[in-house]
Amino acid sequence: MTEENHLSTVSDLFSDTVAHFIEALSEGVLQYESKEKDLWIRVKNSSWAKAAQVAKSINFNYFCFLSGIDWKDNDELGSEKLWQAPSESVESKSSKPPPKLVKIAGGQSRFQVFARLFSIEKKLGLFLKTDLDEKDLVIDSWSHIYKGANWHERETWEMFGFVFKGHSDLRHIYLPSSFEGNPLRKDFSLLARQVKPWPGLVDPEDMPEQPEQSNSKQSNIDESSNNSDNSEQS
Amino acid sequence: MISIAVLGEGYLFLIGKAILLLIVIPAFSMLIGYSFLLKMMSHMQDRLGPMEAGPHGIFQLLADGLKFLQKEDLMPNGSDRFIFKAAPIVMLVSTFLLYVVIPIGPHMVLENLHTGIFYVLGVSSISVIAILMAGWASSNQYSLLGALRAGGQLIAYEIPLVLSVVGVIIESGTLSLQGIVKAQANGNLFGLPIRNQYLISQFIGFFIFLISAQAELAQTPFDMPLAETEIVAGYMTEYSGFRFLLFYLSETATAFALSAIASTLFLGGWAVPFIHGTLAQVIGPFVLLAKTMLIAFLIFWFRFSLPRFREDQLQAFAWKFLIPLGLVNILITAIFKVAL
Amino acid sequence: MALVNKKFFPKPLSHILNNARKYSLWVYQWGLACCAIEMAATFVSPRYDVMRLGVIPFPASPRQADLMIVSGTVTDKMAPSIRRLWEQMPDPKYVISMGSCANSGGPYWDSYSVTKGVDQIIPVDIYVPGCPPRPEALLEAIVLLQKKIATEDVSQRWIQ
Amino acid sequence: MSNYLHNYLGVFFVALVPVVFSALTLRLGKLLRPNNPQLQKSIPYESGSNPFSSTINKSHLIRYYLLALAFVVFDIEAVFLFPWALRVASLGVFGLIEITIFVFILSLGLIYAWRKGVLQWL
Amino acid sequence: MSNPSNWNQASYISAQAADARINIEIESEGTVLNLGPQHPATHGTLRIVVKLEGEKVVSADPVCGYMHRGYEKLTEVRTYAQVTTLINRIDWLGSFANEVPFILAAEKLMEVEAPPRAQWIRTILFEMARIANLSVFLGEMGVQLGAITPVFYAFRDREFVLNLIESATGGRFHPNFDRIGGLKEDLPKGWLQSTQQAMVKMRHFCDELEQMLLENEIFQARCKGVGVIPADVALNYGLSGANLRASGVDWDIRRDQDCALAWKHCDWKVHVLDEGDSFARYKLRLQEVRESTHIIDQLCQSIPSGSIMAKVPKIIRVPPGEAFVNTENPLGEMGYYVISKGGLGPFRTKIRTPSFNNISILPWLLKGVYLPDVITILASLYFILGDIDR
Repeated sequence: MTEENHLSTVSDLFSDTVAHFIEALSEGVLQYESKEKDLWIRVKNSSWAKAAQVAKSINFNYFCFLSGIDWKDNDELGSEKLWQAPSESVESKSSKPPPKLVKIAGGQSRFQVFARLFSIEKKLGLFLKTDLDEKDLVIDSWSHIYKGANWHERETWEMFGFVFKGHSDLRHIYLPSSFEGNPLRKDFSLLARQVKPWPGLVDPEDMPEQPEQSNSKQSNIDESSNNSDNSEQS
Repeated sequence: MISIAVLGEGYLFLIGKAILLLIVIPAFSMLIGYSFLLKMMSHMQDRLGPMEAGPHGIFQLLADGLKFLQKEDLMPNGSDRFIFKAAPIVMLVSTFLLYVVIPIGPHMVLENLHTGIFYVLGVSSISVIAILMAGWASSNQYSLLGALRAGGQLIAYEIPLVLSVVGVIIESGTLSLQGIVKAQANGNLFGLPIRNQYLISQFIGFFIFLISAQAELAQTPFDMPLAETEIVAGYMTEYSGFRFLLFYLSETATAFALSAIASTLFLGGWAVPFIHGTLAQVIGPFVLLAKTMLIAFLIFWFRFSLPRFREDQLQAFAWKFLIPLGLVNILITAIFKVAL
Repeated sequence: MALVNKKFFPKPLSHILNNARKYSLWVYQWGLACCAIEMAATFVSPRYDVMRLGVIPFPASPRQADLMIVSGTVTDKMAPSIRRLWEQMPDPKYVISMGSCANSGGPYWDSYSVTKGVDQIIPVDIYVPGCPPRPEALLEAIVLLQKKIATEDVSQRWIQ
Repeated sequence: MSNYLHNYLGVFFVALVPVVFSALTLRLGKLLRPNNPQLQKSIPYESGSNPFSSTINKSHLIRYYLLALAFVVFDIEAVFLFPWALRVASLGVFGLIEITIFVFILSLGLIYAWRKGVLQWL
Repeated sequence: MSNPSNWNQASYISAQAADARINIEIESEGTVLNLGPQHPATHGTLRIVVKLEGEKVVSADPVCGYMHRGYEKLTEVRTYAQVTTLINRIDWLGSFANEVPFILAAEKLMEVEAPPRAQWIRTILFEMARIANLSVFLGEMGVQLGAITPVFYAFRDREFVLNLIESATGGRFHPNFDRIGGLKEDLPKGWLQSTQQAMVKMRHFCDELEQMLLENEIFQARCKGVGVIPADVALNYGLSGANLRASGVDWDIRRDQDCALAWKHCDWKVHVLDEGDSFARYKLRLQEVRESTHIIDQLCQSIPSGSIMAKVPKIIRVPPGEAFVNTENPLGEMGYYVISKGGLGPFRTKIRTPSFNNISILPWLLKGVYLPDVITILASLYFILGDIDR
C-alpha cells in the first residue's frame, strides 16, 4: 500500500496525525481510517509502545481506555441471539450467508488490543489497534507512558489473558485470585446458561401442555433445547 | 422532694439524697438525653424520629436497653479480657462521679465538696482512661486508632477546660459549686448594680468551656475518636450488647452532666432572681434542668450541623488558640478583680 | 444457666423482650448496589424516615447491629465478607434480603461472578422483591419483620 | 472521722453504684442473652476483610507522646493557678504581677513547643 | 434456616476464602489497615488497603471488583433491548444517563437519528439524572466529613427530581426509557410545568448546601489543599468530568463533541476551576447542578413538538460495524464501544466508565496523606461502585 492512497481516505482533520505516525513508525502503521472526529490506526504488534509515545508527543495526552477484542464467533454463547422471530429464522439461517464483518481498520488475527486516546486541544479522538498472535499473547505495556493504562491492562489481562510486557503488577483486579479462565474470551461460556438456558427461549404458550416434565432440572434442559430446535426447524 | 429536703441532716436524708441524685437524676437525664438526642436530631433533619415505642418514641431507650440486654456479649480474639470488660464500667463511674457535686437546689447536692470544681475536672478525665482501656484491649486497629486519637484530643482539651474555669474561681473566690451558684446569685458585675451571671463577665471562659466540653465529649466537630467514616466506631467498634449501651449512655449522660456544670458555672445554676427558701428548693431542679437543656441543645446543635476537624487541626486549635485565649482571659479577669 | 438455654421463658417476659427487640432494630449502614441508594433513601429521606419504626441506622460496625439489609448484588468475591459480617453480628440477628439481585441474582442470573441469591450463604428472614424495591417496599419489609419478631418464640430461635 | 474524709466517703459510695449497677445488669443479661459461637464471630472486625496482623505495630501509632509531655507540664502548672485564683483580691497587685510572670513563662514554653513543631501533625 | 450443616460449611468456606492478592509493597511489614469492603467511607464495597505510619499513609492499594457483575460479557448474550435494561444499573444514581450513549452508539451504527423532540426529552432526562446523582454527592460529602445533616436535605430534595423521572418514564430509579430511534413514550401532560417548578426547588437546595457546607470554615479547612491533582496527571490517568475540570482542564463533552442531543441548542456555561483540590471538586459539582437546572429550564421552554420515534424496524438488527459514543455523564466521560456483527445483540461492548479511571489515580494520590484526608479524597473524587466494577 502506498502512503498517498491511504492519506486520501482520511479526513483533513487527521492528515497531520497520520503523517506523524507514518514518519515515526514507518512500517509499523498497517492501516488507518477515519470517521467523523475519530481516527483508527492499526499498528504492528512490535510498535505498540512506540505508537503510544508518538501519540503522546503530538498531544493525544488524554488516556481514555484500553481493552481487547476476541473476534471468534461463538454461537452457543449468546443463546437467545439464536432465537429469532419464527418467520424470519429459516430465511436467515439458510438462504443468507452470514454477514461479513467489517472491522474498522481491519485485522488478521483472533485477538486485538485497542485503545482510545484523546486530544483535548484538538478535540480529536484516536483509536489505536493492534493484532495479537494467538499463540503468543504478549504485548508491550503502556503503563509507563500513560499511568491510567495500568488498571486497564490489568483488566485486559484478567479478561482476555493478554500478557503486558513491562507491567509491574499484573494481578486480578475484579475477580477473586482463585478465579480460573478469561471471561471475555468467546470460548468462556456462561455456566448458568448451559445449565438452564434463558427462559425466553421457550415459547410460553407451550408450557401448560407439559406440566409434569418441568419437575427436574434435567428435563427442563431437554425440553427447552428440543423446543428451540423445533422452532428453528419448523 | 420537699419532704426529703426538710428531713434535715441524718442518714435518712442522706439516703433520700442518694436515691434522688444517683438514680433519679442519672436515669432521668439518660432518658431525656437519649430521647432529646434522637428527637432533636430528627427534627433538625426534617424528620420525626422514633415514633412507635411509646408516645412519640419516648420509650426508645427502654426498648434499646432491653434489646441490648438480650444481645450476645462478644469479645474478639486476642483481646485483653479483663480490661475489655472493665472499660465501660470505668466510663460509667466517671459519669456518675460527675453528678456528685452538681447542686440542684439550695440544699440539694449529694456532697458539697470544697474542692468541687477541681473535683469535676479531675473526675471528668477518668473517661480518657476508659477509652484508652477500651481501644487497647480490643485488638482491633480501628479501636486502637480511635483510642489514641481520643487520648491526644482529651489531653489537649483538658487544659483549656481548666483555664476557662479559673476565671470563674477568681470572680467567685470559691471552688465549691454551691458557692459559685450563691456567688452568682448575690454578686454584682464588677461593682456595678447588675446581678452577675458569669456568662456576662466570663463570656470568653464560657466560650472556651463549651468548646472544650464538646471536645471532651468527643462530639462533632471533635468526634475523631469515633469518626464513623474513618475508623468505623473508634474505640467502641468491638463492643456489643449491654457493654456498648453502657458506653453509649455514659456518653449522653456525660453530655448532660457537663451541660449542668456549665449552667452552674456560667448561667447561675438553680438560682432564680428574687426566689428564696422552699420555693427555690422546689423550682431549683427545674430551673437547672431548663438551663442544662439549653446548653445540651447547643452541644447537640453543633454536633449535628458541623463537619469534623482533622486531628492536627484540632490540636492546633487547642494549643494555638484556646490555651493562649484562656491565659489572657485569666489575666484580664484578675486585673479587673484587683483593680475594682 | 441462661434462661434461653433452659428453654424457659415465661410468656409475659417473652412478650416484653420481643417488643423490645421489635422497636429497637439497629441496622448498620452498608449498601451493595443500586438498592443501597433506595435503602439510603429509606433511612435518610425525611419522606420515608425509617427511624419512626425504631430502626436506627447508627452503627457502622456489625457488633452493635441487629439487622442486616443485604441490598444489592452479591458477587462471589463479596460473599465471604458478607458471611463473615453476618457472623460478626451478635445474636439475635435478622437479615432482610433487598432486591432481586440479593434474592436470586436478578438480572445477572447468568453472570460468571454473581452469587445467585444471598440465601445461599446466610439465612434470610424477609425477602423484598423489586429491582430496586421502592422505599415503601423496604418499610413494609421492616414492618413484616417486626410482626415476625413480636410473635417469635425466643428459645426456639436461639437454640439450634 | 473528719468532715473532709466523710465527704469523700460519699464519693466512694457513688463510685460503687455504677459498678454494682453494671454487675447486676450484666448478670441479668446473662440470663436473657443467647450464646451462639460461630467460626468467624470473634475475628476482630476489620470491614469484613481478614485483619492483616493480629497484633498491630503499636509503636508506629504512638505519636502523641510529645503532646502528652507538654500536657503534663501545662496541667501541673495550671494547677498552681487555682490557689492564686481563690485569693486574687487579697494577694492584690503583687500577686497579679507574680502570676503574670508565671503565665509569661508558661507561654514561653508553649511558644517553644510550637516553634519546635510539637504541635504539627501527630 | 433450612440446613445447619450447610451453614457451617458456608462459614468454613468464608473463613478460608482467600482475599484478593494485594500489592507487594503493602504486604510487607508494618501497620496495614483495611478500609472496606464494608466501610462507610467507601460508598459500598470498595476496599482500600492502606499502610500506615502513625496516621500517615505510606502506600495505598484500592482493591475493586466486589461489585463486578460481568457487564461486558453479559452484553454479548443479550439483545439490544435487554442491554438497555442492564446498563441502567452501571451508575445507579444517574441511571438514565447510562442508556443514552449506548443507544446513540447503536443509532450511529444503524444510521438513524432520533427526532428532535426525543432528543430534547433525552437531554432533559439526562440532566435530571445528573441532578439526581450529584445531589447525593453534595450531601454525602458532608456525611463523610462528619456533618450528617446535609445528606438528609439532599435526599429530601432529590425526591422532587425522582418523582419527575418516575412520572415521565414509569421508573423511579432505572427508567429504561430509551429505545433505538427514540423513546418509549411521550411526556405526560403538565410535566414541563412541574419540572420548572422543581428546578426552582433544586436551585434553592444548592443555595442551602452552599450555606451549610461550602461556606463552613471547618469544611473548607478539611478540603482546601487536600488531594490536589495537577492537570497533566489528571489527563495521564484519564480522569474525566468534574474531577478533570476542577484541575483546570476546560473539557466538557456536552459542549465539545457533537452528538444528537440538545445541549447545543441552549445557552450554558462550562465551569472550570484551577485548584484541583477536594474543595474545587465539590464547588464545581455544586455549580454543575445549578447549571443543569438552567439547562432543563431552557429546554423545557424550547422543546419542539413532533413524534418521539424514528422509523426503525420492529426487530432490531444493527448492521455490522464499530462505533464509539461518549457522553458527559454525572461522573465523567462514559463511552460505549459497540461492535456489531449484525445480530440481535452487540458482538462486543467495551464500556468505558468514568469511575474506573477516576479511581485508578488513588495509589498516586493517597501516598503521604493522612487517614482523615483519605476519606476527604475518596468522597470528593466521587465514584460509584457499579461504575468502577461494572
